[in-house]
Amino acid sequence: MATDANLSVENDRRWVLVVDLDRCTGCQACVVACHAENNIPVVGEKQAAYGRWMHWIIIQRYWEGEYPNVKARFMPVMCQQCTEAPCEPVCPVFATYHNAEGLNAQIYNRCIGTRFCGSACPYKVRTYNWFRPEFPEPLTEQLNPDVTVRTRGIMEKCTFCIQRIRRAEIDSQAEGRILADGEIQPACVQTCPTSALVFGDLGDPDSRASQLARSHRSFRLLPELGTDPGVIYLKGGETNV
Amino acid sequence: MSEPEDMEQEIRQTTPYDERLLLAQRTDSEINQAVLQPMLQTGKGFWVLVTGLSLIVAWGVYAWSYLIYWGIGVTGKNRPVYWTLFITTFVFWVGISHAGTMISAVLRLLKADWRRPITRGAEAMTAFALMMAGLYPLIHLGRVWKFYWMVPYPNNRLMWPNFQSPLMWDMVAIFTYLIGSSLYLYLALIPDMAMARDHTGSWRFKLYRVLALGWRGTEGEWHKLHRALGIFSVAIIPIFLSVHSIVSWDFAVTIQPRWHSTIFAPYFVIGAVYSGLSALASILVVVRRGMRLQEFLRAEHFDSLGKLVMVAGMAWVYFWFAGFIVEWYGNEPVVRELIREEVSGHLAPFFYLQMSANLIPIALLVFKRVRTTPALLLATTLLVNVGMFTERALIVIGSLQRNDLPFNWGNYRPTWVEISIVAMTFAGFALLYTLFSRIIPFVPVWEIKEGRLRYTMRRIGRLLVPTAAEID
Amino acid sequence: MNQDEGILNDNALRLTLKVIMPKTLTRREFLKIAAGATAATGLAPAIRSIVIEPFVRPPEELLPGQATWYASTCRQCPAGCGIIVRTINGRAKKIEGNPLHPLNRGKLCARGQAGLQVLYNPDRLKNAVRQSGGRSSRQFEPLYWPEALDLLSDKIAALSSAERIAFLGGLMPSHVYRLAARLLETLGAAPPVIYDLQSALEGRGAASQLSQAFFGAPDLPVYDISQSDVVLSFGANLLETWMSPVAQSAAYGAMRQGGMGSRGLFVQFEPRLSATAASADEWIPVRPGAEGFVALAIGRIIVEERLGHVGSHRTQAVLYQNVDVREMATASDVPVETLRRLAGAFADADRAVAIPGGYLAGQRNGFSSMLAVQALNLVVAQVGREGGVFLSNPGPTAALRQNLSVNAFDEVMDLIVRMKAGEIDLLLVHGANPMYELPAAAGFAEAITRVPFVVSFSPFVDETAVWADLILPDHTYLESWGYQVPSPGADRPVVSSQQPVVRPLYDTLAAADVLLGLAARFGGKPAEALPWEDEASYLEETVGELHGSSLGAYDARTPSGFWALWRQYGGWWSEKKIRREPELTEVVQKPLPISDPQFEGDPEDYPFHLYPYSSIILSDGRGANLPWLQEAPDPMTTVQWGMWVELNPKTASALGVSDNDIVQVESPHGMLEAPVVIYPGIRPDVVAIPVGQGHQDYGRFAQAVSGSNPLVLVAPVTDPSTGALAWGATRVRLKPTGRKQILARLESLDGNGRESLG
Amino acid sequence: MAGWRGAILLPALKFISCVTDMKLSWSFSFLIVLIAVVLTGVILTHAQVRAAPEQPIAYSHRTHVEAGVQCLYCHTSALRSEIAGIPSVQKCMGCHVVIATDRDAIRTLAGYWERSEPIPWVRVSRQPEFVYFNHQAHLGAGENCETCHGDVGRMTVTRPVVKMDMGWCLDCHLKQPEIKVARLADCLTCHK
Repeated sequence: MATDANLSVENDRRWVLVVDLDRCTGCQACVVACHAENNIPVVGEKQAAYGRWMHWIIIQRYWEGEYPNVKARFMPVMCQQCTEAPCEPVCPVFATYHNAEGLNAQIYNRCIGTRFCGSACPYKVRTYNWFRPEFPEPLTEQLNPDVTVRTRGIMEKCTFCIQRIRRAEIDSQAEGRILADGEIQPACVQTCPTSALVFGDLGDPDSRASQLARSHRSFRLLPELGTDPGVIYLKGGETNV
Repeated sequence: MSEPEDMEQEIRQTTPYDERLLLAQRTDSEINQAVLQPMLQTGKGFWVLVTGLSLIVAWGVYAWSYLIYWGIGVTGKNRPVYWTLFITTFVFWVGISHAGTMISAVLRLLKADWRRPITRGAEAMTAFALMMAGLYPLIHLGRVWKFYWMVPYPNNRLMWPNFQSPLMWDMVAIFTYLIGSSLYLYLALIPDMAMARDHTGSWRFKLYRVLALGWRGTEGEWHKLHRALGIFSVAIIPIFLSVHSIVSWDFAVTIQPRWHSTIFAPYFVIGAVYSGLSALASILVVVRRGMRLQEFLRAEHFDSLGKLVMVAGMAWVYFWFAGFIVEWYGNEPVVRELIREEVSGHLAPFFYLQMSANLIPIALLVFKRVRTTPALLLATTLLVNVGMFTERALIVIGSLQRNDLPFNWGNYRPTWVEISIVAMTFAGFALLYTLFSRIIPFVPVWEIKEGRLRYTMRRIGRLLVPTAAEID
Repeated sequence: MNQDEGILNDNALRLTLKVIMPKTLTRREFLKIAAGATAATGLAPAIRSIVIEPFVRPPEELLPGQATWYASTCRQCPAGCGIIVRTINGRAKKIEGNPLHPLNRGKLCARGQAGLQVLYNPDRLKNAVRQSGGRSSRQFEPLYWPEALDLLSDKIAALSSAERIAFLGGLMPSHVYRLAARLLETLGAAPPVIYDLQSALEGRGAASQLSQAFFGAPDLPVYDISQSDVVLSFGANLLETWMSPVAQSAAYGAMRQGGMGSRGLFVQFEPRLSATAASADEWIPVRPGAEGFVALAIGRIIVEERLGHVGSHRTQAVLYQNVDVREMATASDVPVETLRRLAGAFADADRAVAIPGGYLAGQRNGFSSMLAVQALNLVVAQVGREGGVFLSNPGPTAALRQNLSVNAFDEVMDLIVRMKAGEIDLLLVHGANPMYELPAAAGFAEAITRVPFVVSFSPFVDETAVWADLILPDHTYLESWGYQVPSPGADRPVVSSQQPVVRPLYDTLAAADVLLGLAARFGGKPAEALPWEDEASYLEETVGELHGSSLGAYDARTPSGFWALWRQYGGWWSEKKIRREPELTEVVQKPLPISDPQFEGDPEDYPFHLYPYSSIILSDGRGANLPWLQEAPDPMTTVQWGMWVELNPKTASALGVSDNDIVQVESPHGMLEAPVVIYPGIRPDVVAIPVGQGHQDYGRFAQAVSGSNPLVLVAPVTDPSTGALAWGATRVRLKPTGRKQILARLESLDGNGRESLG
Repeated sequence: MAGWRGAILLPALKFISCVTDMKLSWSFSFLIVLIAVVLTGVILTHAQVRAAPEQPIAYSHRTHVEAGVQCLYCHTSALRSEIAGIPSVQKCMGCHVVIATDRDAIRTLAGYWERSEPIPWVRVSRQPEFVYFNHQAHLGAGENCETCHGDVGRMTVTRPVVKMDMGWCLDCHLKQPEIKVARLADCLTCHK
């Protein structure tokens, strides 16, 4: 996976997420934070074993080499928010589409569950509600009121915590100021103990995210597919003596 | 059974136009009777069959309601295998539907006279197969109660369906094809309805009267009918070609490895013709026995049908190989992985099944004996459809199990729900066909008569000379 | 503090400062959310009539529909990170790290995030209960609190002597510990015995004894990874569960890409490649128990080859005078050249630190190994330096950190012996689950049957509570008051405050209030010793000691003002760094002890070393009842909802088993069965099993998992010099069963761990 | 050309003729079924504004507004929060300790206060829970309460005046100035 610098910004703003693989320790804090923030249902052992878990962000672990010179690498993978998203054109009802801020939106109540987007997505980051989600009382109390609870037959995926983006924008408008860089933090970014995740506006050349995106370590997932993802990875390094 | 022998004899002793004249010594009323008899007298076997099929359909309907109530989770789908048996069967049925137009429209235009007795059977098959196919876009929805969002109707949300989506193209293509082919079926039916009206009583009379649209058989009506049929045969062929191309684009437009292929459209169309013609052959063999239509559906029909199947098969092999060679040289890692799975991995059984089931028949159909022996022909053509179904399954389900990130690979096991629903559509198809054969003259009588009119014996001096007349 | 840690969640910050939790609220003041039900059905057609119930008396800081953030302290592990909790209409919705807190700087780990499900767990006890059908009958009969307290006080009063009371504590809030200790003292009973598996696995007890021996103070030292160029971690999984994982992870991030130019070298010595080792630059699979030898060898090489720029080699030589590098190399199974290479790197670095981890403490030679490792910091003169190791300065918080260090396993064993001997008539258990957390062979299960009356304070029916006659469920940590002095601390004095972020969901009662209630019932000396009318007032008074300290990050004129700010900030801390130079004691002037590891079980019958490690997700099993954690995959194996046995590919093929085959693991003390995970990163002679699953009780989610508790295998042996549980000192043997169990894992086995197919 | 048009039309004409020359009942039933289908479709797709729900206390906005109480006096958080907020019982009692204490409705109210129970009001205007609506934003954009809630000040029994469906929202959103529309027409603005 080669470095590619041609990140497009259609309008003046594009939200991107930078993932520094050199910092990521695979601790799963982001995974749980995401569950908590986005009302993601828990499917239980049987369903999980059949590949029906619903994490919006997963940390892929890759082995390299043989014992004793074995290494393990971590790679958080969430919706890549592609500009040329393969999932968007195939949805028959516009339940998923691209919005002006470079987000690959998913409108739950519009989704009729053809799962075409899921088949089309090369990163396989879209998860499907195979059954009605279950929240045994009083676990319902933990549900975040800013996020719809999806019912059966609906496709869902990482939204970059759109509810937080929306809230921050409304707040800043109400207070008549412009959004500060780093003011919006998706749940995963907020909690990441090693600060491996950085969220920001690629349209703003001074934002931390776009500075990091320009780093020599940056690359994107499956660039050969030309999807122009909004998630930028920074290569892990190695120190030797 | 003694049948093959006497058929053999027929074939041996008849020269092309002799057999065209075979019906010559029959009077019109005899032909009418020969066609109407089987419709009027229904044996016990028929009712057994109908009940059996209806039970399967009922069970399937239960399975579908179960699916709707609990959610898609009751099927064997998972991440990343989001599409499975439903889409496979959908593609299969659309494929089957292609024979009808192929036979009646194409052959009509080519003025291939042997088509005459089998056109209706073929057209009926098209209509019913499409009805079955049309169910799947609904069945596979996660929220089927919202299906109408796929229908372009003005609404206060100012929301339209996404016409970029191949699923929308599907909807349009399939419904166009369904409407077209049913009209086509119906047009050719009108004179026979009139015929049936004039030879039946009670409820059948009422029914046929409505369906016959007061057909009187005047010169003008005949003229218009022929024109209409002519127009339709031409008009429906582009649809016929487009439908399966569009179905193939469901897959081809994605960047899922193995789906993302430019040859898919023609490959799917030819595959459709291959399986459709085979299905037609199988059905004709069965119906011929069931309705004692030996007189009309005769060896030469099966012979030519067999040839068609063989040719379609060869074409299919060509396209398959063309596609394969591109994948092979393209040598994309995931595709390589998929090919490995097919040749030696967990997909191997299906792969070899589909290869043998698609190739062997072609070899068999080379022999006239196979083409003209109903039992053998039935076996061969059924084999073809087994092969084609497996082939679709491999494309849809097989490919989805692998993708660009090995971490995300998956596998798939079908559940009783999926299998029941698939069974439902097969039973439903058979049921419709069976009922159809009892209500509609299976053999288009007027076409036969017309065909017969074209060839008469004229006495010139001492000898009888066959003469041919151009009618339409 | 490098720039990127500097980005705070402004929003959270603003709100934290805005909001104070009212001290006392009455039930009715909280809004019921009828909509909650509809939300759960999801996308339901909006044709139901929704009832909205407004407040009777609205709390002044609450704006309907707007989030209110309350600062508190995470109690999911002993680290004591600061949290802020987002509450809407009186319901906690999300936990986040407290951006102001010096320890975790707004960050939080998976377990911290899952805290909500402790609060909203469907299997919580809703009120005080007694087991009507007798112990382990699981038939619970509700009690009114006064009844319950009378019952308990009568029991105590009826005792022949107060010595017959035993109090077993686990992860206890400091103030509860202090109150308990006080009460027991006045009654004339022994102070609480503290044991929890998490602390045992990370070797807290041993670590504080090491500090005592090394620095002359029991406080746990801070290893300054963030500033360090070379980090040698000996069996410390410092990015997972060891000590203060979030703080250490943050430091790790800084060490990697902190923008200090150099990307530090991080070497991990341990028999299994943990998630921490995965993040390390080098993983060196040391023979179990021989980590100390590696440290000794490295030290020896440094002093004899006069490596590095520290002139103190002659003075240090004494430490290593009877160390033979070659011997050590063979014993530890680490090639000499590797040792040389690392010794060089370690000595040459400006800032370097060696960390004695939990796995060392889990060996019978634990103390000497840890000493050897700690000595390395001395050799390269990194003690008390930035990027080295130092003790955090207690400042004015010293008074609050009354010794809540965990007791040695020996003392727990003594208690068990006394229980068995029938010398204990009343056992109180708080924050501990000994039935699960102690090695089965320790015999607690038998001992508890000899105790006539057992009281549990657990909010859940865990394995121990099942054996209690009386359960007085404590509030969960999001509903209760408290404070915690983080240990190991930060680079400055810190105390984290804990306050209720929601009103108690059920009719539970704070353990502190139970103790105060008891004292009041006894009257006399106890009542004088515990005069406070409730928990909050006790705390207000206690933390009031900090008021007026010049160091504080905030200043308040009045005590009540301080009390308010204390809760708004989520604790008290000095606004700038203060370190303290530890004075070295005699230990480190003598030659370092060299003691060979000993293992339970004969190598002939039991060829493998057992490594029961605490998983980053479930830690010591405390998280097993939280669906979010069960669903979260283990980072290395990507297994969810499961428990497994990790085998080296060689071992597995030798045994003829592969992934998902169930094997039988047997030690001299017990046996369990679990499916295999082929694990490339583990020594062929080691068998690793995650701790945390295999609950018989503790709620539906914990019991849903078909696993077993590896502690049934662990021998109850200790490191004689610290008395700490040597949980890594058991040998086991493996037997294939021929059965299979498909583990739920994210990773596709067909993909077999490849990153790409290219 | 005429020929083929004939060919298409002929069957249709024949059909109609045969329908007419047959027993009328047949064709009537056919027509009736057709009409029924269409009507149900129309009704299902175009639901009406709901009727006013039954409330625990016979509260009249009219009385209060005529008494000069401003909307924001009770629905305080409308300007600062996404929820306008329903006044606490305390707030009601603030006035009704002295005002109209003899009325039944007020007695009921006092009852709630004494039992310190919340009043189970039934929601009048509501959005489905997949919709994100924010009072603050709308009032900030210069809308007033009446735009959506109708002239509540004239209502003795509070009822919804408009069917708050997506079409109705869009109606207004699309009328906004050009620069705003792009944002206001984005699904994510209102769908959560």
